[in-house]
Amino acid sequence: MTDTVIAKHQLESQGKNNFGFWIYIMTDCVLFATLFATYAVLNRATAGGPGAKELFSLPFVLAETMILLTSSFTCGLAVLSAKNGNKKQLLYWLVITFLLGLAFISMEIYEFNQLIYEGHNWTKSAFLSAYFVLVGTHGLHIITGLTWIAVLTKKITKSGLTTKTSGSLAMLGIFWHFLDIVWIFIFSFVYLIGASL
Amino acid sequence: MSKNTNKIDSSLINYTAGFVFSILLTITAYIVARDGLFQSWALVYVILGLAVSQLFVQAFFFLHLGEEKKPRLNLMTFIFTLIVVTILVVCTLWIMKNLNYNMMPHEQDKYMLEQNNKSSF
Amino acid sequence: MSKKILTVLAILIPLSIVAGLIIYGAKLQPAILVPSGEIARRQYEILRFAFWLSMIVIIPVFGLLIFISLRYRASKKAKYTPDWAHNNQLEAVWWGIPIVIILILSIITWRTSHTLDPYKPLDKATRPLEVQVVSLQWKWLFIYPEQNIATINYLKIPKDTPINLKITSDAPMNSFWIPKLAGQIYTMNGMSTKLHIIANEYGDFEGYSANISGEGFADMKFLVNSSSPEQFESWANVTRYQDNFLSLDRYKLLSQPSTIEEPEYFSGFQPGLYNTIIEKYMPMYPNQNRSHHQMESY
Amino acid sequence: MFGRLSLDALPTELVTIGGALTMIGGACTIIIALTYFKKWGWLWKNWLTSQDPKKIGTMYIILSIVMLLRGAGDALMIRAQQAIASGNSGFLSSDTFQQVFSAHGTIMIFFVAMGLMFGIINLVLPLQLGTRDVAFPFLNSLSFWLFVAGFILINTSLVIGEFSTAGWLAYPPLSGLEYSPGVGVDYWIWALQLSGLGSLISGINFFVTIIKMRAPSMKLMDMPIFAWSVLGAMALVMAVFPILTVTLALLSLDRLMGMHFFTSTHGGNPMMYINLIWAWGHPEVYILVLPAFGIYSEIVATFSKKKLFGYKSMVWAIMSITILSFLVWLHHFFTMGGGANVNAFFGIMTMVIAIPTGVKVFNWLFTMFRGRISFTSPMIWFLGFITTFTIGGMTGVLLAVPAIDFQVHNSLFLVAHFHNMIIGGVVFGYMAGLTYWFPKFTGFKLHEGLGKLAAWLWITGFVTAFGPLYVLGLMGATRRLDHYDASLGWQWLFIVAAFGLLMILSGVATQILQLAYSIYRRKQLVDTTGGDPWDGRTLEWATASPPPHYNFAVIPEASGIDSFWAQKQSKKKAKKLKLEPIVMPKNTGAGIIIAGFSFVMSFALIWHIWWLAIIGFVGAIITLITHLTNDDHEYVISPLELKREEAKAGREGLYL
Repeated sequence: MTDTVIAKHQLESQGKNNFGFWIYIMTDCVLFATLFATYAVLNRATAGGPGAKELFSLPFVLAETMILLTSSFTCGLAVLSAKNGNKKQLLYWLVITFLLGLAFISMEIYEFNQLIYEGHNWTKSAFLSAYFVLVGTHGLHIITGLTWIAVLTKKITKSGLTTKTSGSLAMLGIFWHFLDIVWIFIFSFVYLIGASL
Repeated sequence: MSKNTNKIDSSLINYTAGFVFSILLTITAYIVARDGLFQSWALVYVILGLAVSQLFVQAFFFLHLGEEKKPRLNLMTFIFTLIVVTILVVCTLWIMKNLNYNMMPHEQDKYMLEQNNKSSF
Repeated sequence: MSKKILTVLAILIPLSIVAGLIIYGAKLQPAILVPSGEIARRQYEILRFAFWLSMIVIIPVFGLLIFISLRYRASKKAKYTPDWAHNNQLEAVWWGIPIVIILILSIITWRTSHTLDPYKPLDKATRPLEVQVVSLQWKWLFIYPEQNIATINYLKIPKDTPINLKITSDAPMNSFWIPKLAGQIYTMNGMSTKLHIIANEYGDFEGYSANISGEGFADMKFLVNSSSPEQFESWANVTRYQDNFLSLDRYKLLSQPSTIEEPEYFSGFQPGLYNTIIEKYMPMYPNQNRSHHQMESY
Repeated sequence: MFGRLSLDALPTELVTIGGALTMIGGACTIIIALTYFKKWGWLWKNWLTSQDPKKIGTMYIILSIVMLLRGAGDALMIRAQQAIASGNSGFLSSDTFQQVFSAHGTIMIFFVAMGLMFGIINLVLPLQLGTRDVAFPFLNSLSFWLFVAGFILINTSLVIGEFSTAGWLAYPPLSGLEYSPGVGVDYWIWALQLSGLGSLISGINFFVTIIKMRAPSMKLMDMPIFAWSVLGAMALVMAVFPILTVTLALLSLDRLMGMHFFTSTHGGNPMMYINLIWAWGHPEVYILVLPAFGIYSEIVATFSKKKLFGYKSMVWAIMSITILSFLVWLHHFFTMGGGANVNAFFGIMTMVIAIPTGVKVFNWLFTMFRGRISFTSPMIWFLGFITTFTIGGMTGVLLAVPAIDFQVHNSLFLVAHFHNMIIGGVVFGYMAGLTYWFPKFTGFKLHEGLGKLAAWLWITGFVTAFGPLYVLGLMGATRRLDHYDASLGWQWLFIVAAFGLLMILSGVATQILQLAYSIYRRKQLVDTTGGDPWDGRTLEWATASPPPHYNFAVIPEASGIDSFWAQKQSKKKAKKLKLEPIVMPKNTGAGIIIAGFSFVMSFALIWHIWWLAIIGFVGAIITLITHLTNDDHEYVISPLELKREEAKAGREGLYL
């Protein structure tokens, strides 16, 4: 009797959990807004060093953006197949989202290493500090998302689609789409406007 | 069961539409930036516009902000956050622009441009 | 001691303390309330006007508080309307009147922010005196470019002459403040802020640092002396004929953290010292990011 | 191996050694007492792993009072030093004095005011909304323990190393590596980062509780006004604490990894730090004052035996203050030279925010109009609030005019103004709240006579301490002076101020005496009405005192404003309620363990012990993931157990 009462309670509190997670996403918006404002103020302060125009290669970043956009799409498909109750398809799409996310983050780490190798590390100028922290924070969020996908996939393979796992999947979907939107703004402001102004 | 499947198909269509729209917006922004189709300020506003429109595309297609039933809490908190973010970013840029302008020693620049190769101690 | 005497005493004691402070405070002639410069005088007038304007709200609040507390305390059994909790006219009054007051104050704020902007030069007939100020760790360096002299913690100025101050810092952020003459302005390294003051009376005025800048912050005071233009010229000449030259090395020694007891006077200084100090914080390169044209950091 | 931690981190100054010894002495006595009475198991089971918001709220308040004592000690050192140091350097060195006022500011805002606020919200909000728990019990416990981690970090800075000397908001370049190479500023950053993160999580938690967890019949416009003020404050917390997290992270990256956000060279822009810290700073002070406004509305309505006047207008005032508080922050740096347009806009917006505050004051006065006012000690606090806060509001409007602010910025006039708002508004509000709700959570009232005496000492002490500061500010005295020239004639004003502070401290002593005496005489002071000592109007008074850990056996009917008052007035007999099984959260140690690991990480980062920092970080992440992945967080209480629990409070008659 007690676990039916708990199951009913968990189902009712799903709405509250989703709303709480959405509010968390809103606070993350403000966090990224502050980082964007800092980047916007400091992006001219290159202290004699190279600016955005010389450092970034647009085709490389376009590839990154496409990968993240596709992973956001496959994550949507995963959530859809969960609604459909098809566990195998769900796991298939989750793994693909994970791999795409991994590809994105490894490209980003490669780009960072390239910059540091050429001597443009974050101690050189305010612009570079702002760039590394803004894109780095987004990178950290992506890594958190990847760990979340990994943990969730293991759990779903072990205990299937329960109220807890489907709740966590819904939140993961919101989180991953949110990260894609933040990347769109990074892509537009840091790379596109930076490289063309 | 049938009602259920066409609901799934409709959101599948939603997702693919959102995906295609996003790709289109990203590509246009990319081309605008690579070929520099506008002057400095106009370019910023065009790319800003494309980014914000992609924000709304993703918000409605992927985050289902449009389909919420009454009272639309997610939408209201989203608008509240957008207001806070706009105030914060716009006012910060306005303040910092004024401050940096006032802090710039005007004669200082003329003087420095003449002494370009002067070594600072 | 009955309860009534206790309550009367309880109210009287804080009130008498406040009254005593107001009476003695006024008698002390506080610097801001007794200005000796035109800028400080106009700032004081706005202070006084805004104070009395806000009294329109403060006095009714205290009046109502005393009246209601006495009239409607439980023991008086006065008129009792437990559910009367809404009245549109009253709401209109205490939304409306403060809005009007704030409207008046806003107009004044808009106007005075522009007229008393520290960056606005004073439109006076006499030729302004140019002084460059550098805040160091726990002392003020004053440079007189035209008179080619410099001083530490001592600012001598001619009376009734507009002084154009250009201020920077070679130390943590500070604030340059002479209460008797004008409002304060921040001093920051690598940046140059402006302040325009004028002294309309003879005499000595205290100058303070209004922002903490490290251990010796409390000793960072300077003396402002306003004298007749002739006295100023003779003082400048006397200083110029001492052999105490402020070279770059002497300046480097000065910029080390230390406090100065007595003001110092220098007969001359390294040309362009003020700009060199600012340059220290701006790397030298052709495409100077803070270049002359409008800086677009979008 | 130990980074820059070494033996010379121990304090050398006499005063700091004294502080360190009292801190260690206090901690040791508690540890010895616990081991002697073999209470560790009880403490772990009932308090440290508890998910009950009432227990967490009590712990918040106890810690805030400890920090109030330390903050008041700092204040005493400041006043004593300034009273003596006329023409001499007083008994504190400049460096120690600067550490003392930096600690005073940080402690009073982050650990006393925020601590009391979250303590009272934890205790009162679920009861007022007619719910059993907050939205996310685990996050509630985690944010409390992050607050404790910050609390311990600030107190360790007394014993190991030093504290920041750059004031409570550490402006760069003074707080940068160049001018503050020591560990002081790092202690400040990490204490604030941990408790700031805790505040942000609590903000989200209470916001969702108010929106989603109210009793089903309670519409938003039926909520008690205290819940509205908490909603406004939590919306502000959610919107601005991320700014604090980012700004502190950027400053610590400048200091740890050599970045150039706020350095004066390499293109860094210290002005950006000041802009960001105040973009968080000003909404922060509204976060603190809004719940105090809510408490005043509850108290005035209850002790005037009248409905709150203009409920809708009060809600509008709270919401407009919430929105307007995002548009005012530049009044903290008018004097930086931002130019006339920027200064004028932000000055005018600062004045506009005075309008809704004025409206609230009139609404309180007209709640008292034609009521039956009984001047209990909460009402004395309220009278102190109205008189001091109105003066503070007036000086605030003066400070909002840029031309006036140029003269009095960073002077003691400004210091007196913000103490007026924080002591007059926030502290008096929370003291009144503590006295008002004390019987609800202990079952007995606090001694009224001592309460009134304490309130009077606070109010008169405040006037005597900060009246002279207004005068000194106008005379040209700037803040944070550790000594001044005798010729300026300031000394006797500083002496009067020191005397004022002694009155405040005697007020605090009277409150401690009141607490001890009331506990000693609790039999005589017991609340005989079974839960409603003040004839209250809102739902928290409908439960027993102290309320059971599940608050309401059956979620009450709560439609209409002051629903409990309406139920009391309506004479019809309440029908028997049917008991259902309820689900409550299990105790979990995850909160305290994660906070422990975060403390280890922060301490290691301060002292550059990199390997320990990694262990702390990884430990916190693993504990978080293991907690989130295991599923059994809840247990069920059957109707039978409910009936037995209710019988303990003699309320079993209400149920079938």
